[in-house]
Amino acid sequence: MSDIGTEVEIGGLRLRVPVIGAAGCVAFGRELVRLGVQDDLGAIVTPSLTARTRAAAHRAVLREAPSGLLAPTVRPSYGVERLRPTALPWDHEGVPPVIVSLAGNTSGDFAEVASGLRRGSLMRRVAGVEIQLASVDAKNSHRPFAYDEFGATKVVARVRESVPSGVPIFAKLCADVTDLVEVARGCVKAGASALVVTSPVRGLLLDPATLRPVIDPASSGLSGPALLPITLRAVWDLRAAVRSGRLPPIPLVAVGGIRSGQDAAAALAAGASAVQLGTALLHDPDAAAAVVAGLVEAVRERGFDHVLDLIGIAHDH
Amino acid sequence: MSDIGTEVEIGGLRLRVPVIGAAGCVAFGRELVRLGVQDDLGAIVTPSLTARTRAAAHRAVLREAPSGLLAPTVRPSYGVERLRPTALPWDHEGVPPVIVSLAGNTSGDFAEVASGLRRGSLMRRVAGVEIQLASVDAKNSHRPFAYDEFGATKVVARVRESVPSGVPIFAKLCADVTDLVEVARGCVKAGASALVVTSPVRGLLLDPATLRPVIDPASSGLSGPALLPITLRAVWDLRAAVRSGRLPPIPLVAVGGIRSGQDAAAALAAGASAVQLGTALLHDPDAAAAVVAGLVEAVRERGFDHVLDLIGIAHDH
Amino acid sequence: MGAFRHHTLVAPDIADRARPGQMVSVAIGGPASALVSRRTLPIAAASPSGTYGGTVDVIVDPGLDAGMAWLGDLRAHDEVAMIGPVGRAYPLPTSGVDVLVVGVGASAAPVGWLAAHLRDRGCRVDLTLAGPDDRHLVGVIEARRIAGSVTVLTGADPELGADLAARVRTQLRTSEIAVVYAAGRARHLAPVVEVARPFGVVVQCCVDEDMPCGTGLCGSCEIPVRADDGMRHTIRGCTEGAVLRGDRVDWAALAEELG
Amino acid sequence: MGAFRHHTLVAPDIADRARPGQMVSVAIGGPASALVSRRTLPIAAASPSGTYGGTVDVIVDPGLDAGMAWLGDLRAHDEVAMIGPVGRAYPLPTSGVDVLVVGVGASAAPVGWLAAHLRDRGCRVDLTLAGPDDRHLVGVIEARRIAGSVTVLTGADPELGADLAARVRTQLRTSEIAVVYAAGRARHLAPVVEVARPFGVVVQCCVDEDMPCGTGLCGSCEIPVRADDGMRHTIRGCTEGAVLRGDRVDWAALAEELG
Ligand SMILES: Cc1cc2nc3c(=O)[nH]c(=O)nc-3n(C[C@H](O)[C@H](O)[C@H](O)COP(=O)(O)OP(=O)(O)OC[C@H]3O[C@@H](n4cnc5c(N)ncnc54)[C@H](O)[C@@H]3O)c2cc1C
Ligand SMILES: Cc1cc2nc3c(=O)[nH]c(=O)nc-3n(C[C@H](O)[C@H](O)[C@H](O)COP(=O)(O)OP(=O)(O)OC[C@H]3O[C@@H](n4cnc5c(N)ncnc54)[C@H](O)[C@@H]3O)c2cc1C
Ligand SMILES: Cc1cc2nc3c(=O)[nH]c(=O)nc-3n(C[C@H](O)[C@H](O)[C@H](O)COP(=O)(O)O)c2cc1C
Ligand SMILES: Cc1cc2nc3c(=O)[nH]c(=O)nc-3n(C[C@H](O)[C@H](O)[C@H](O)COP(=O)(O)O)c2cc1C
Ligand code: FES
Ligand code: FES
Repeated sequence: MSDIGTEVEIGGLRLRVPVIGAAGCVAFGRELVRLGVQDDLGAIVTPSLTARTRAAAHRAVLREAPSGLLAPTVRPSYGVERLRPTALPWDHEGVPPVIVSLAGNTSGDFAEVASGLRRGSLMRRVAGVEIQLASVDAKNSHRPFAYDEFGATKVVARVRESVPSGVPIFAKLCADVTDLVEVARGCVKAGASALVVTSPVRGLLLDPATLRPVIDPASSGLSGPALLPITLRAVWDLRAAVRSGRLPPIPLVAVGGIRSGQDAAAALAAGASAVQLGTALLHDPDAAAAVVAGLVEAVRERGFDHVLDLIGIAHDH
Repeated sequence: MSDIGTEVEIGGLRLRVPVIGAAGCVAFGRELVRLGVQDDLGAIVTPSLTARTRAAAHRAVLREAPSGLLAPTVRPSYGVERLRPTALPWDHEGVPPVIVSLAGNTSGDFAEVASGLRRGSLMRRVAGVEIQLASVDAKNSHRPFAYDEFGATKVVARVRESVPSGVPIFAKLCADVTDLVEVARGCVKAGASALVVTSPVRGLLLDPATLRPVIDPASSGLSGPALLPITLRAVWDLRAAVRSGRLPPIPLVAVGGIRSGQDAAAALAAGASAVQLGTALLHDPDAAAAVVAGLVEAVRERGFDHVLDLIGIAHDH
Repeated sequence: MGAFRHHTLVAPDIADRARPGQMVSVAIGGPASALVSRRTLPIAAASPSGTYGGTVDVIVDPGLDAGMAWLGDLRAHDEVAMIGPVGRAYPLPTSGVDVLVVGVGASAAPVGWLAAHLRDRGCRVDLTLAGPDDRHLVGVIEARRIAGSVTVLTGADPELGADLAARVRTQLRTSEIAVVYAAGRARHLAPVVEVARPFGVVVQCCVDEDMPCGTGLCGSCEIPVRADDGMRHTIRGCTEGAVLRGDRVDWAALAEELG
Repeated sequence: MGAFRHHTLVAPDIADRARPGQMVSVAIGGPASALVSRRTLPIAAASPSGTYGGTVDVIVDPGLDAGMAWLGDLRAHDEVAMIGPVGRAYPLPTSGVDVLVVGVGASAAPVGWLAAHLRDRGCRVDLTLAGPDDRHLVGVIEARRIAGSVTVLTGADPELGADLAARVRTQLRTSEIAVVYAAGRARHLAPVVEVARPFGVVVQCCVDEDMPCGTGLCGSCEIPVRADDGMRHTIRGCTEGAVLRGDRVDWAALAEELG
């Protein structure tokens, strides 16, 4: 693409470009291929899979918020029991490396989805596993696993047991917690290969006509550009914790509100090794190419020759 | 103004309309009078006062974020030691009831500011006191008091001791904590008359040219419309906690991203007794009139005759 | 044209391929917009060639929301980012049969164009345009040039759907209608499908509900359907619809999900 | 006019009262905009009466940021929400003295108008317009109609401020300048004030830095100044400036705060 290096490696997974399609915002990749934009992504994350197919309890309705989208975090999902080694939903010519997202309401659920992926030769088509820790814990008042070091740790540990050691595990955290570093530390100790921040942050909108919630308040989250400062702050905090020794070294992936090369450059400078694009792709399926180009430009402008040179530089004085 | 009642009472403070100018976004009221918009606000909150005048360590620079503003939470401030009973900064003809905001870095600081207000006959010009619990606690790794039940409780208790019992105390919380209800409960027990959510949420932006933080990452917060879903969720959670008995009954004030009558109606329906406007007034100093008019319209449309009828209705099934 | 705005957009690639029932997905707002969702609109007409190359027409109801208001405000020479044609077109009969075409509000955008195609295939077209009032109807005058008969029906929700269905029942009773083509919101389509069921007449429905991406990526436009084997599952309204056989859609479930 | 856009805005109330050095505060974007801050712009001219009533002129640099780009894109008949006149005007001499007027980039908007006022009071006006290049200069041709002499200075930051200061020093040395009027960013004004100091000549500076509200509410435009008693404190650039005596401003502190 240019004289600027763009390859990064996260927990053993090599990405041609440090830009990933976020869970739930790129389906299983077929549409990206149809739109001809698959090559601008280093990997994609699938919509979160569950142990058993979860039918639409509610339509996964999206509502517009200022510079954001409010979406239910509990959505209809594909059950791992339906996966056929010969006909994976992401088995389409041209789809980039696939990170499979897992969801559940107990650590056992997660283990079951992870084990399901080992069945047959499924794992061969899985480049990594992402754990949706925004899923709510049935055994902890339906609060997200990511709100609780203990809950998050248990889930990561169970998934780690069930997934071959060569497959990297991405623990996807929530930025809207009091002590993100504490939760992160638990995940790292339990075997996470990388940390992803942020899941949608808790949010609520009411229908202007009825003044009732449009989406169940217990599980509706805000995505989109509105999150950018929150995402950058979360990445900054985790990187700062690594630098100060409060957190063992671990690669970070920024997600939430990133839509331009400039945003991506900021995320890398704050400490991320890669970014994910969610609503940016819903708004503009060509966004990934622009993000990669802008990132390359940001590297070049500073006289660097590889995107790796940007990582963490915001912390240097 | 109309046949619809708009008066509300919060901790003994009567507001002609349930719309308040937020701390730091209406200065001390003089400009509102000059702009001729003072009558659209039931009260105003002053910029946070400190024990001693805090000069601009940094210019209180504002940066635009998507649908929001990033601002330093540590700003130049007026020291209570400079207050003269004969020449209060908010002593201007026509200024609505004044709630004085207090900031500090130890519970002693807050007590000192509160005591300072008692000097002379100052309190006679103070309709209420708001505690900026987003201030960082020097004795707790510079984390905001509002992140910690113990820290928040101590500050509220110290201020309660120093303020006459007739003066309501508004505890201003941060929505971006793991367990908002826990912190809220501490504040109520310590004597808060009302809870205000939310302070700006932690956020970070980098300068696109230098890729360095534009504002100290430890104390920069996001305000503006981007917060609306977060504010509504926080109010919802607190109201739900009151309904379920997890939190003693206490009036709530919504702040963060509110800019229209529709937003205000949603905040009341979620459980707030009043709203504060911050960036909405920076964007449009006439916003308060529109918010009141829209709120009145929302009451009328539903066949109600008082804004009180909206409070909490989103929780009814 | 009353409350709606009619835009002609230059888009040769889309115009060359578009058929009635297909849509365009449009990015809303400029770079500094607070609106994130796209809007997916039924195409009202496509002209493969024109002064500027091919064009597609869309009809916008600016009163609907801030995004539609923005679209409504577009002026000549403004540029919009557009993807299309999106989705499945109305299947057309191979022979000239009698058909009934109904459309509600701005969702009726494709019916005039569809009626012209049907007429060109030798169909006798009976057209009904419905809406809350005269200002919220698409092109009645144009419709009269195309269709054998044009009926206008106005009224408020929730009665509008039932009134429309009653009108369809009368037509099915009194004429030899082979297929019904409908375009509208789910709440207006469901009663029409219901009344057509006993007659064994298929209703091809263009289900015009929110489609935040219009590209199949977000999964927020899913419509519950029953397959031939009776199993319920969901399909994406944007890429696999918006035109669906009415008898395949689980309207009750859809209504519940739409809230 | 090169990189800048020149807008004439109908605002009778503002036009009737505005004087050179004062500003208008403009709300940015429509109801669906992601931009929250206002933009506070120096007024380039005010015509108390005109075909549509009074108008004020502003000059926009659309390359500056998304908000300015939006302002730059405004077209005839678009409406903007505007407050003004904001702030303190340039104080004018009561007698005809020799004055030097300097302006940099789009911040130089008021200098032509100011020069006309000064000329009308019998002043001999020497005008210098500076900017990074020819495309980023305001109205040189208009300026020649007003000022006795017009100098153009182009160059990149950070040298531009120093070059401008050098030019001012030469002028102060060779002419009987009673006062300097300057308009620009703090980084361009500070060196000018510095060179004028030994001459005992006051520089009246219109300090054009970010003013997110322009109404005195937010406190984000504060400028550190020294009062007569030497005490340092801050004033609000929007309502108490933007025109300030250069010798009162603590330029070093301001530069640090602007980062
Ligand atoms: C003039 C005319 C007359 C007709 N008369 C009759 C008639 O008398 N009786 C009759 O039964 N039919 C009738 N039809 C309908 C006809 O059988 C077909 O609808 C039409 O020929 C188009 O076929 P198709 O396969 O393209 O679409 P359809 O058969 O309409 O295909 C259904 C579409 O719906 C979606 N869909 C619905 N359910 C599912 C599912 N379970 N899984 C996946 N996708 C699903 C898919 O997108 C699919 O493309 C008539 C059609 C026309 C045009
Ligand atoms: C033609 C001309 C010739 C002049 N020649 C001279 C001269 O030779 N020598 C000389 O010294 N002056 C000279 N001046 C300046 C003159 O003294 C005044 O600036 C001018 O008359 C305007 O007075 P003013 O009070 O309105 O503004 P200024 O005196 O300029 O007022 C200062 C303004 O700056 C702000 N400000 C600055 N510091 C503070 C502070 N500490 N507290 C609060 N606000 C502050 C305020 O907004 C205030 O309005 C000259 C002015 C002119 C127009
Ligand atoms: C429509 C939609 C569906 C989503 N589905 C999932 C999901 O299945 N699993 C998951 O972990 N996150 C899901 N997310 C969250 C995104 O992966 C991402 O964390 C979030 O949207 C913030 O990034 P963005 O601002 O770039 O969109 C979804 C988000 C949206 C908008
Ligand atoms: C310029 C500015 C200054 C502020 N100053 C204070 C302050 O001094 N004390 C305080 O408690 N909150 C302060 N805030 C926070 C606001 O009071 C409010 O909580 C926040 O902006 C969210 O509300 P909004 O979205 O309506 O602006 C400030 C906010 C802004 C934008
Ligand atoms: S609208 Fe997003 S998948 Fe259909
Ligand atoms: S710009 Fe807000 S106070 Fe001056």
